[in-house]
Amino acid sequence: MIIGLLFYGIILSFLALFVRKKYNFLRWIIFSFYIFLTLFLTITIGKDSTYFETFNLISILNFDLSLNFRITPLGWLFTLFTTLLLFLTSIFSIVKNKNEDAERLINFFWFILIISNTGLFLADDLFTLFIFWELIGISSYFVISPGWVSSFRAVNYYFIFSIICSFFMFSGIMILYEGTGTFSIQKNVLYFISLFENSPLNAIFVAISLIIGFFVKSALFPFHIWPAQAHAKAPDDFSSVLSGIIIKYGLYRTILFFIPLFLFIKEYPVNHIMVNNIPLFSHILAWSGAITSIIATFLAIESNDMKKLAAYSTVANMGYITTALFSLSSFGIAGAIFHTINHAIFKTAIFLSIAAVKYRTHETQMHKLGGMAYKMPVTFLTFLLAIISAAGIPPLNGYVSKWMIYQGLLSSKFPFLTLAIFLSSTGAFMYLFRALHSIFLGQLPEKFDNVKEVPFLMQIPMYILMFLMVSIGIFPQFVINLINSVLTSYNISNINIKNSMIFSPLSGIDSVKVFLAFTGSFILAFILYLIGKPRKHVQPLDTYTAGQDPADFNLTRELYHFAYKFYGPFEHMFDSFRTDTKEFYDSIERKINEIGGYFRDFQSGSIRGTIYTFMLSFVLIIIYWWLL
Amino acid sequence: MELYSTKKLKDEGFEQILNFFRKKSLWMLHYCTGCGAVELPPTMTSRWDMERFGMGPMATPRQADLLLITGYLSLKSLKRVIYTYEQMQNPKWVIALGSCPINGGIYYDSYSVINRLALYIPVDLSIEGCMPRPEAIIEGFIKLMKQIENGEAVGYKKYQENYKWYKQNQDSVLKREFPVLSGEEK
Amino acid sequence: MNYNTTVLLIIIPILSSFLVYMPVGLIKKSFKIIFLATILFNLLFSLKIFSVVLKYGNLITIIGNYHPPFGINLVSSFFSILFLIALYIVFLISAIIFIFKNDTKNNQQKISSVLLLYLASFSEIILTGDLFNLFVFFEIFSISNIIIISLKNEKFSLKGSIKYLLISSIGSALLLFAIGYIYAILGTLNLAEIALNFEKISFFSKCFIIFFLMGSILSELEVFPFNLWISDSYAGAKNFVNILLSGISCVVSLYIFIRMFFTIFNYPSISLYSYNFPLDIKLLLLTFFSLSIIVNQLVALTSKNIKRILAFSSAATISTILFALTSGTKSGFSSAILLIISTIISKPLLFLSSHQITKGKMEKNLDSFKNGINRKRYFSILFIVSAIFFTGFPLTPAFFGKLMLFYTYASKLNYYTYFIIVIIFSITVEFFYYFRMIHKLFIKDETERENKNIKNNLSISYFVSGLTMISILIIFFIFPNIYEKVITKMSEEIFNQKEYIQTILKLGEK
Amino acid sequence: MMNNYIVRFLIGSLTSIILGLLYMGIGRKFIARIRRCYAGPFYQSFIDVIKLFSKHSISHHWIMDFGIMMGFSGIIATVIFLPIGNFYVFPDMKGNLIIIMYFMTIGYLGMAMGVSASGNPNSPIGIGRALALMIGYEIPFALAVILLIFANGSSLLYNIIQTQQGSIYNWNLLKYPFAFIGTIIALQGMLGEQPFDAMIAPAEIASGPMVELSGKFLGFGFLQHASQIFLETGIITAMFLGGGTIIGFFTKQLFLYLLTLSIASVFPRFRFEDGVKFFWTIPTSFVLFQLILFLIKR
Repeated sequence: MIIGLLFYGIILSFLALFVRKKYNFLRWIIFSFYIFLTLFLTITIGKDSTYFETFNLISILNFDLSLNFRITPLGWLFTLFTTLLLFLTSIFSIVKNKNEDAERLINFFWFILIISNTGLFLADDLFTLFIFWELIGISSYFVISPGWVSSFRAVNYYFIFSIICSFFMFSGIMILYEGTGTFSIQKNVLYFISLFENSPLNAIFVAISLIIGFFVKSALFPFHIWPAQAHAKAPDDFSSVLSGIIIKYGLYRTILFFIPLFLFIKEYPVNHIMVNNIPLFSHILAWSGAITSIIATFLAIESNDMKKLAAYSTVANMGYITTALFSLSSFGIAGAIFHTINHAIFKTAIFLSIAAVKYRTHETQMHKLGGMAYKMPVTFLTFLLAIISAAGIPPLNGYVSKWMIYQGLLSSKFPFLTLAIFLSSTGAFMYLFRALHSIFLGQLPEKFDNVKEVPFLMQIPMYILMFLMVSIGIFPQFVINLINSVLTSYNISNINIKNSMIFSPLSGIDSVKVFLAFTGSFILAFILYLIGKPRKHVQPLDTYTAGQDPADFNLTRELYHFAYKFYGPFEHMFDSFRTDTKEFYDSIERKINEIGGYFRDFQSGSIRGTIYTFMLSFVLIIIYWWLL
Repeated sequence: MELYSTKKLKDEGFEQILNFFRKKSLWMLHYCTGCGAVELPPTMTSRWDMERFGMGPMATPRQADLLLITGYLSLKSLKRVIYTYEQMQNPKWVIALGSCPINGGIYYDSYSVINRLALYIPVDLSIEGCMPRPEAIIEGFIKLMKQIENGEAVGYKKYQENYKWYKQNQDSVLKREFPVLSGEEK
Repeated sequence: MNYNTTVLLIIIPILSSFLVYMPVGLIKKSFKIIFLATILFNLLFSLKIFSVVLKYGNLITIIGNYHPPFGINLVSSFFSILFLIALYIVFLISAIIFIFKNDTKNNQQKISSVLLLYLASFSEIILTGDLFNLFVFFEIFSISNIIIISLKNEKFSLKGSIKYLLISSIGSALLLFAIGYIYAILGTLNLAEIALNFEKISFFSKCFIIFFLMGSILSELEVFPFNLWISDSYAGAKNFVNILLSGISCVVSLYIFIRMFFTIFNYPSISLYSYNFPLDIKLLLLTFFSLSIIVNQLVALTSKNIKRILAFSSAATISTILFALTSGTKSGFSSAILLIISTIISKPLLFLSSHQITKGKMEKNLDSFKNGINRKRYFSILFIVSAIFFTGFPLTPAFFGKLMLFYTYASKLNYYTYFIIVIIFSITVEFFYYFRMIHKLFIKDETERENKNIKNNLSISYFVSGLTMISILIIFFIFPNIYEKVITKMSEEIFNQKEYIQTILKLGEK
Repeated sequence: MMNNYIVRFLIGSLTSIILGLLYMGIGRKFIARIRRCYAGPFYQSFIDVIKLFSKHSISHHWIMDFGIMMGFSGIIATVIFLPIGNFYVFPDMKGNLIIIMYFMTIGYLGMAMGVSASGNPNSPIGIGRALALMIGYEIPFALAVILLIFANGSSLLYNIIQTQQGSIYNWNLLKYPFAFIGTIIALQGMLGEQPFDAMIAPAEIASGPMVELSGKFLGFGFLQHASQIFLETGIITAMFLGGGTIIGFFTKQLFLYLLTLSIASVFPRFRFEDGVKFFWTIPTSFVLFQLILFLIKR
């Protein structure tokens, strides 16, 4: 049935390609209908992991290659929330792409991306996993820059990184295949664990080949620059998919492989170096997550483009998730998975509201915007709720997962990791408020006076996302039960939860009571507000300017909006140790071009030159044989 | 029976009670216009300490109740004073120090100083002395507090009721009929 | 079992190439028909031979009743006949393009005779069982190559063809030298005979023979130090010549390499050992070919001219095929065959479609690809599909080739596995510049004013040939099990040298 | 069950407001005494608040009203989670430290949003400074919180108080003196007192965030600051001074507040990035030193 779904998707994608430009909303309706179909099927299939399906392709020599799928609790959970968010973004993009120039191309490759998304999560063997992994790499290349010169350079970083990591993974798979003889994930994972005993060299090679993929795809420390490039330049609605979903693939694969491995080592630490009873390697990974989150937070504080800011905040959140995941406590892993879901939800909300603002104002520089809240209330509310849950403030959903991450880290005694996470989450509050202020509050520039709210169809996903954020924030037990089923599949101890009251070794929270406390105090504040005398509305420019009437020194509302170097002095603190990793990668690229250029000129040399080289190289081979 | 009509009660009934609190915490806008400003620091600090009466300097007109015009007022600063006065919130009061705001004082015949402040903004109390000493200023504050308590200091209501008259006076002084520099359109 | 009529495959083309050249009136008008007739004959006849081979296994053609160890005889085994059929199809397509492209009126007659010679030479090379016969037709093959390249008589094509002339002459000199040496030692020129007692000769002469034989073919195989002629000849050659060059010349030289290494030297179990000069031939070849892969990919990355990019990318793929062959295992061999199949079916289409896309433009560099999707929609779709097929989109032959390649080198962790890094580098660079070209197609070129006067007359020949090639591609994509049985059969045949010698020589004694 | 929650909720919030204003009044008299003058009666801030609620006020947008209300309610919601002496509102969540630290940010976010909707550039400058300072003083405070959570294995303030009962010797103040010093300096930043009041600098940015707050909005600002004083001093008394009975708890709170005021009245103002540098070096090293001592000992 999954194969049918994927096949049907391919047919639909070609069908959508032939819809004429005039009715392009029809194309996008087919698109969102298909995602709805996948969503509907994932819900109806449910979590019975006995569902197995295969579709054999070819058997050369002793390879019998076939696409086979199985519903694992983890895969099912990831498919559910990714398809739900893709469905919401697709509703948003029906209207947005009405007069987008290359939208026929975006639609086609986005279709393939969705097919490979479901395929990747439900894949049962490494061969299918790799096929869909490479399909995602190729199709996201064309969606990020569908023939736009501006985003061409940006997409190169992403594309080269993902190709390198997918082929390193390929070599890792081959070594595992040599050992087990089949591609199925369960057998290979067990073999991978046993590999550390009998042939450590192989094991390390496979581990490295998988880890590179994880580092690249979830933008950890050395590779933390590509999201800022790719998300900032991608088409707006796709950047919400990019940072909500596509950045999670590396994480999914690592959970498959490394969590069972590290848990096994944790139980039987035969000859492994253990640092406060977790393997050293997972400790290093946890620290790489922490470092990434700190760096990404400080980069986000400095960025002035709103999409870059959101991209860096995604990198920071991926940092939290990695740290929590590799602290290997049950709360840590559950918190990491829950935070992946929450992060996907509120990040999609942030990016959709940014896309709405860009749809109306065609401007991404924050200091040129301002005062959008007065004109676009619904977008403002989504952005506000998304900011509150991104900063981890209680009534909404970001808080519950952050709280679980803290319980996980603190209960397994990681003082400095908790401090690093705390530093970056406070920093998160800084740049999130900067975005809220410079885009939505402050002064509305004159040129945006006639900005209207986005059409209703674009508001539907915003309402649903708001509802999701609030409901998961207040009643997290539904999502936690799903996560518990994932934990049992990796036989980690479950989180004991009694209808919205989560108990952890350190303390318990009841998010319903937290919400009640907040509403109660809000009612108290409202009563106090009514006691005071009624207030009077005033023009935006009627503010205290030390007695000088703004109109006198022709002060426009745009000049009056403070947003350009919001944390200027704060940024100067880090001037001494500011390294530009983007510069590093550009220098590598220049070096390669230089060498290539040298050989190219060498090729088109004179005729006499060719003969000399021919003879010389022939002699060289013989000398080389002599030395060998 | 009108005592129990809530609207009346709300207007007058509470006002007496609230006036008591307004009296006890008068916040002064720290806006020095003339030569009298130098008298204010001693009244604020430990020698005469006006904080005993719950009075303190406030940075913005939004937060302040009391506007002090300390000395002569030139046309340019009159424009700023009016703009600041309108930014302050009711109930608000104005105290004029020295003789210049009353009749122009020694600058009565200067081209740039206004002779009578009361024409432009309602003055609740003016304190005598070519820059009154801190004791006189505090004496003035206490007098103002008494007026507030028994509801006489209603300058802000006068300003609201015959705003047209005030506006006309202000325009007569501030609005420029003929362009000052030739060629500059009005 | 002997089957004497295969020699017709060679004689007919030679005969018709002289016939076509006659300045007689009748032929002047109908030379096209003769030209196409011979090609069709060859194709159909080779299909018939293929059916016979399937029934009886290897077929030997005795010429002049001189039994195998003496005289010239043709061996048509399963492996060689299939190669021949594939090359005939590519040749037919490029011939259709050549014939129905009606611009060079006058010397079409002369060119078709050269092409027929070209056809005869490469069919003989593939079928021959005799070393000297191989040398003779290898000479004819490179000469006809040179003539085709220099057709456009522009600066680049002349320069390229002269370079190619010089290099291939040195190469054939080396080959002649090696043949003389072998004849001196072994006294025979028959491939099977040489293979039989190649083990017995001394270590030094073995190395001598290997180096000189390899030296001659390397320039054809476009391995780095020897492929300096590519950049000018590909850039200067006509479009259908490029198809021929990329489709047939590389594959023929690959065939010679395989035939030599696997049947004559019996490569995997070659025993090259002596006390003071231990020669690990595998490591030597691996380092050599990986260097050539890296350099070819880098030059392809940095060059601007479309034809040059495609030329160097095909050079890099051939070095990857050689890289796979040197592993000497069955899976390495099957990955090489898969990559050869993907080169044969997608490379000609790449050249054809890129030529059509950049038809209107003056210089043929990357920017001329701009806005391709709107100008030439049909050919840009062809280009995209063939590029994706060539770089290894999942479930395409190239993808399975790469899969087997990784399996051969990555499965057992010995010091050969570090060469995998080279492969990953080459795949990344290849993906990069192919996708850069595809991306250029979609870029909207505002500057280009819509001049309506370019008559994009969609010449039927290009349309038809493009259609045939794309349909072959699609068939290979949808039914992967076509080449499944082929590969297994081929690898069995290549890997048992005994059976090859048995069929030829035993026939001789009986 | 529901109504005793409401009753406890009202008790908790009203005590925090009233006592907060009381501490402010006493604080003002204390500073006046330092400056050798007699500030108004101790109930002066009650009068100020009532006067403010009696004045008319202006607002630029409904977001400004919503923001100010949200700010105030955030702080009140946090106080509910603070165990005052042995009184607590929710039986099963007696002062969860991590909830308190995150709920405080609602107060900041609400005030910041309301104030930045006012359109006056001074207020976002003030808020920017406040947030930058926040990242400064959160580090030593978080370190102290981590230390205490490690020390008594539970992040509930109630349990931390239980461990400090009995004589004065087992107060955390004496067990972890350096952590206490670091937290006191962090408290200085949390309350926005003199060395770190770059955000309300009246001379530079016209009282920063409060520039456009008139009438009842300024009243909300006052109440928020009052309950913030009550909250922060309450947390630190619970953490270090073993919050004893109700009266003992209030006296310790007052003592802490007066301690910060005495520091405040003698110090000029830090530039806010120097403030952040200061926070990241001196108090953090104190608490870090204590943490390392604790880790070595354990």
